[in-house]
Amino acid sequence: MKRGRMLRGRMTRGRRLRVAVPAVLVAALLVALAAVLLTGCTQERAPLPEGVLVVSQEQQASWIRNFNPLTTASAARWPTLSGIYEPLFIFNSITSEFVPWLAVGFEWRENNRVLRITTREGVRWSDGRPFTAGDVAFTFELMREFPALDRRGSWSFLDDVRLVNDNTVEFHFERLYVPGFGEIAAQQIVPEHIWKDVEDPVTFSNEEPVATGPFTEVRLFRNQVFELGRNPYYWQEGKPAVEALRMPALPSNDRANLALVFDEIDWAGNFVPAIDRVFVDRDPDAHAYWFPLTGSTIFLYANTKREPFDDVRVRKAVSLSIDRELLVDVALFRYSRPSDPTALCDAFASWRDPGAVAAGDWVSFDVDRANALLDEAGYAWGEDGFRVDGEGKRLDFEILTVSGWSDWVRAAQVITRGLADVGIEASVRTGDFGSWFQRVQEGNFDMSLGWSYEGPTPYTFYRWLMASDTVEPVGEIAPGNWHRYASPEADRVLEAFEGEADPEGQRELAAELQWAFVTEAPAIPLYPNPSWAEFNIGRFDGFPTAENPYADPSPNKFDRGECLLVLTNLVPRGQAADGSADDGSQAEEQ
Amino acid sequence: MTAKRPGTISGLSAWIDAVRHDKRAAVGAGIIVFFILLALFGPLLVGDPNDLVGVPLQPPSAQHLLGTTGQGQDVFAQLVVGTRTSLLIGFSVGLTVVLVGALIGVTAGYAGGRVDGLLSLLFNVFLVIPGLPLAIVIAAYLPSGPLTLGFVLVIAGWAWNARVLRAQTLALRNRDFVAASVVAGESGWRIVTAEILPNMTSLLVSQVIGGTVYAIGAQVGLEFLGLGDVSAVTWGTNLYWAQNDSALLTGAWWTFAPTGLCVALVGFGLTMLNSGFDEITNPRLRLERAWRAYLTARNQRPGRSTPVVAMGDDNV
Amino acid sequence: MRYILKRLGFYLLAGWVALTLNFFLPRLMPGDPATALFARFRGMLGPEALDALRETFGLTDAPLIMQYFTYLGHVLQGDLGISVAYFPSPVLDVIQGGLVWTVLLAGSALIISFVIGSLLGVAAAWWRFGRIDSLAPPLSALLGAFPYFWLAMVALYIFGFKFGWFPLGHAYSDAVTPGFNAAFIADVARHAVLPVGTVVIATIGGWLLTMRNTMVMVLGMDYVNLARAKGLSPSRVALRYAARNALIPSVTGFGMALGFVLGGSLLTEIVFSYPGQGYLLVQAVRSQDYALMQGIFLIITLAVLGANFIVDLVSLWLDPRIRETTS
Amino acid sequence: MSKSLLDIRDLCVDYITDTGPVRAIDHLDLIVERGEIIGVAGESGSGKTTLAKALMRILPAPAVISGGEIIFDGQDVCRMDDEELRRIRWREISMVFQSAMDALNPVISVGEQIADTLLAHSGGPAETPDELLTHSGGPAENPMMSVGDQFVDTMIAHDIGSNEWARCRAEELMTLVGIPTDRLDSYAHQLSGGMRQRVGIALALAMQPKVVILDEPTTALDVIVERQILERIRELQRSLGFAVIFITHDLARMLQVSDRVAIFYAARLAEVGPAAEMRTNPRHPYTAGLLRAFPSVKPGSVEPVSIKGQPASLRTPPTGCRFHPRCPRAIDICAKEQPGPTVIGPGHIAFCHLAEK
Repeated sequence: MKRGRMLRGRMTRGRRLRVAVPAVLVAALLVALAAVLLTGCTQERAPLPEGVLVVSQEQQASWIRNFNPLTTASAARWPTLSGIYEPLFIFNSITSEFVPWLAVGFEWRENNRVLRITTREGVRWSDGRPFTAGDVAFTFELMREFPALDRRGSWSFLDDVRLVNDNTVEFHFERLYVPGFGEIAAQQIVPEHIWKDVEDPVTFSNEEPVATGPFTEVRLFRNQVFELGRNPYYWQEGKPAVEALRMPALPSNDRANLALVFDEIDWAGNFVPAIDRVFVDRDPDAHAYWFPLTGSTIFLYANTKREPFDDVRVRKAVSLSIDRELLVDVALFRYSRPSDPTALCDAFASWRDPGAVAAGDWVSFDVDRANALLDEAGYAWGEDGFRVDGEGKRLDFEILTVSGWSDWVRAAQVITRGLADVGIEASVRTGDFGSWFQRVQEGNFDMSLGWSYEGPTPYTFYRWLMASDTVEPVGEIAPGNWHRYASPEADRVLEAFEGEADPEGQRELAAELQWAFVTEAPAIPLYPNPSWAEFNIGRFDGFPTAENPYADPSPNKFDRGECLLVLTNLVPRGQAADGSADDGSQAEEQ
Repeated sequence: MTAKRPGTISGLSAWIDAVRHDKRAAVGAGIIVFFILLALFGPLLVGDPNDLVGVPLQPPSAQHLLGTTGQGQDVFAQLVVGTRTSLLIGFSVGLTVVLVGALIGVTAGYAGGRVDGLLSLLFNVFLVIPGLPLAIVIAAYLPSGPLTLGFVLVIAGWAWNARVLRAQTLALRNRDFVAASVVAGESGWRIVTAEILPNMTSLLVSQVIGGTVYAIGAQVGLEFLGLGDVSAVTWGTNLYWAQNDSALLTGAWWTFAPTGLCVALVGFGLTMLNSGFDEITNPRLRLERAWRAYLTARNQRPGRSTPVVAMGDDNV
Repeated sequence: MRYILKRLGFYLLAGWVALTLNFFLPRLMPGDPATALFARFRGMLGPEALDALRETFGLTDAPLIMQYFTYLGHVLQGDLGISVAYFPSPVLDVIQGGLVWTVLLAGSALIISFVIGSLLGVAAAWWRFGRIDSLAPPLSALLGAFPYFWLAMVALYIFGFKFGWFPLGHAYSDAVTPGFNAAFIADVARHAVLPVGTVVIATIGGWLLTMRNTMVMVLGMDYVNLARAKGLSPSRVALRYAARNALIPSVTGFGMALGFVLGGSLLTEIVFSYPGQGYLLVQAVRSQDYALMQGIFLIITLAVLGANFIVDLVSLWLDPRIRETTS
Repeated sequence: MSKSLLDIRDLCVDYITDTGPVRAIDHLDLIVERGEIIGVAGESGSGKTTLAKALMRILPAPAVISGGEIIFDGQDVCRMDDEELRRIRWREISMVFQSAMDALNPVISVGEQIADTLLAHSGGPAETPDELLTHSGGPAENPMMSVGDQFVDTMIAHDIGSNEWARCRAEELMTLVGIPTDRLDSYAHQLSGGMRQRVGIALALAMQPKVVILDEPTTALDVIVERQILERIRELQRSLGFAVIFITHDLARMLQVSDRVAIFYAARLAEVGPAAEMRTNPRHPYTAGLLRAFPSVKPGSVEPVSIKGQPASLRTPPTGCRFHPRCPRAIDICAKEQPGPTVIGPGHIAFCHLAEK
């Protein structure tokens, strides 16, 4: 009987439990649903905090805390290079000038074999310790010891770095290489007193950065958002006016654009389709953009190791077949214009040689001349409306682009149409970035769209288009010069350039390079890429605009620290000390 | 010995029956036939779907029935051509999944013993490993293209069929007529092909349909992630491009709405076909249907207790 | 008890298979992940830098079998390697942040759709030929045929973009402080409505149909007849006798559906930029971050296996017959 | 108002199929008296189980009752709505299903299933405790005596309708059918076939109904268990006084147990009469055939002789007397005319053209 009672109790409890559990579950569900619906309908979007600049540059699903400015293995966090750490000089690609930053001056010595840099005095690290030339020397020594940190390959031309005194450091070059200044100038400097104790700087995640930049204090770090507060010891008096940087994790261009349109972002560097309608018209007082043509130049690269693109006439004919006006219309919503014959983007506007521009008549749209050139090159019309080569083989090629890069894909389609008019059959082949990159680097393609490499001077640009030493055999990885073109003429000029420190001399050599380019047509320029920049001028004042082009407006120009120019110039509306304060407060109230 | 045994589910003829007698099956079949015709002949009627025919992101108009994409292609042309590729991959994957499932499931069910143990373990393991992530990971390593897509879809999807077909084989194996063949000393291969498989025809067809639903859905998903060949025109890549070209931001609903509707319609049609077939072949469901019709005709509604109808003119 | 051990053994085995797949997949596939990995650094880095990185990523030329055991050893210690895209963070650190959101999204969607779908299925079968029964199955078949992510896109477009009723993405707004406070929970709930809602809509039909069909079958069983004959109240017959039994196949299916729903919710995460594993996985694929990719796959698989085990325990509780057959 | 407990008049039951209704019970008239055991016999498909379930109106789809009346205690079951049906089910009329394995919910313990039944009819069984005592107040050797005492205990200890009360009642019922009370927490699959059937009986008796339908309760059991169970039923019936409708295809067994016997053939009643008379004086050739097919198990009995031919199809029933294609004595009229009732003796009726002779 005892056993019976025990069982009895168990059964009763069981009964109640089984009734209770579903009931509670259902109730909880209903409550949750109701709560959710209520909150969903009543809660408005919270306004952004005043003075906090919300930036979207990196597209990430979630943030991982890493503020290592030297690591090469992956891109450093955007603010690591544009707000936390600072370089010696910042190259301003709008004015084509080096702005002294952590350094105040430089001097070439010993026939341009030694570069002496004078560092700024009064700069302090964010922990209050003084910044000295020793930190510069240390940073470069660290890069020598850990090649994985040498992102710009400085030690491929450097021989030694010597500390002269607390504000002077000397760079001894292994060979004559004046363009190396650009690489040294752009190097972000890390504090010796912190980094000397780091066991492995390659994998160091540097969660609490100590740096010289305007925003060094990690106020908040979640996988969805992080914030950087002001550096209490920032060397520029009274700056930055922006209280903090906030970085929301936005996984895609599309998502970032949505956030931008809904005023969740103050500064972005995205491609926005039909920007006037989609973005500006929604709130003309706050939404603004400026797309200066200072991105890299987009080329159609023809593989010069393959027939018929080894023939300059064919390359020029291809170029002449392209309706670049239509191309920028269809591919880029008219955000750009056709490239000029020198292929230089507007960052190098002051370097352009009018003679070369005039001579490069093949960078235009002229089907008749294209046909004439192809006839001359010996490619006769075949029966099916396409040209054939000497062996009777039809001219048909693939144009590679990256899937998802719709501007490129559209551009390639426009090119295909133009080529068909001159008797060349081309098909667009899209692939994912990895496979595309592999193919172009190995030279395993007929034609492909691609970007160019830019440095502070046209030297870098033309070197990666024409220099013999950048040509790798087909099948081996070439970082640039994917079309594998070698110009002895360009080699000569480039070598001279490497030894020329005088700006006037550089200008003359750059003109010679432009002449070499327009004569030999190593690659087919399409259009200069816009430097994407959208901003909320309702919340912040001081973004670069066409009217006030003091720097490149795009957050994408972070690699060489250019964003620092903008960040230190921004002023939250309502706090502005100058005359714009009135408009600012009005905008604030809206 | 190949004649069908009494009491087993009949094969293809039951499907025709289903379509003829069940409203749902008829609707489903109608939808599927429409899309198959569209896939076969549609591409001949529209232009090159990759052609840039106009200004990007135009809303639907007489000239472009469903507007233009973010690249200025005709959405309608893309939809029609995408139908062909998507259905082709869908049906062939659906078929392959069942073939693989049948090979493994029937072998396991028929062979029994250790073979069964091993194969069952294999598909049970595959059943609990999440399919889509597996497909994504495999697809990431392979060059993108329809073959890769088909391959990963089969890898991620065969196990369910194997499991069902193994159970069915086991059931059939214990039937008298199969047991008799075993006693008569017929070869295992013959028993499987002549006795077991023919008696599973309708189940196999139903599985192919189910497999196709799975294949189309998963294919669209993978392609949406950009894991297919994004230069091919399929439903999945259409959606991928729509997303890529900021369909949401620009309000270009016409670039993604029609494609999604088509995917859903095909899936719906196939499901209806399957459930209509189930209704017809499942004797229980069929009788209940007749019963309900009988009651409705006599102004009675099915209730909880055995209904009582007035003695009418229907004396037996 | 023996049943539990047996299932546990099975999941351990399945886990091992997943691990092994994870290890051999990249090595069996054409193309060398190591090469792909370094393709993007080449030209920027000298050979020394490359070698240094190679070591950092733990890529060696040891025999495959040795690598395999090293790999197993590492995984057992929770070391899934180093992410390339988030270098130098360990894969586990990268995954950790997102796991809770994926579990929240997929888990709550699954439970809600299971509960509602099953209840509707019970109702459809109980009021057979009634309004629910004639409308719900085709409707849910139609809704279930829509791709999850497409529904997500449409929902986002209409309710997020056009009407602005719901946020456009993320798991919670930046303005709230994560923690156990009402504001945060309400915010998370608000952000979860659309993603969870679309997954629920897409999956509810499956549960409905499964439950309805089993329920229809169970309603024909003698024990339901007996229950009816006993004069039990209709709700008691429906729930305690019919639904309780009809639930068993659904619960068994729950485990299997888990992997499926998880896959679908990964896509939904991408549309809503929900900070779970989904976008991370796609990003890993796009940036060819194989270590991260494998890590995510492994974690997802383990999560599904774990959930399946829980489901097994639940069905053990639901169905006393299982307890007997194996003991 | 009829004095009989159950008066079935002109009952017709149809199964609806794609090709039209199939009649499973064709114009049946049958009376069940209070406290009697009536056996219903016939081959499979003759409509026995259909009758059992039709009486409670629990025949599932695709069945319909297409005519007739089932007068139970003066009320027509066919005119009752769901709620009225729910009230008479189990309190007045209960049933032991053919296979207890299928009839018991596999996921609820048998104790809970019994308790469920008790709680469904709040207020407990129709009888008050006093009546209960008189019911069980049989001979001194009757095992029910102690059970009756327990009933009282239960009533005193717990409120009627409480979980505890239900539990105690369940234990009593288990004791009643001879199952140890600790099996209450068992599930159906944990019990032996005999025990399951006893649980079924316990369930059927839970509400002290006026009539219990036993639908082939012993088919799946071996002879010894079968005997035990039948004896138990007989005992209980005597002590509790309920009527029993005992359905089986085993005529010999039935004749041992029943007071009266009804023989079904192909949806129709063939012959009905007192058990003793049916054994000695079967007037329908089918009854005679059944008797030969299931001879008594007593020693010295003859070898069983089965009835030749297949049972009649209900879909296309034979014309006239449905048994005529198999009937050894069939004459011309048998194929043409349906035989009417022929009264043989008191309560003995046969439906056969030859019965009068």
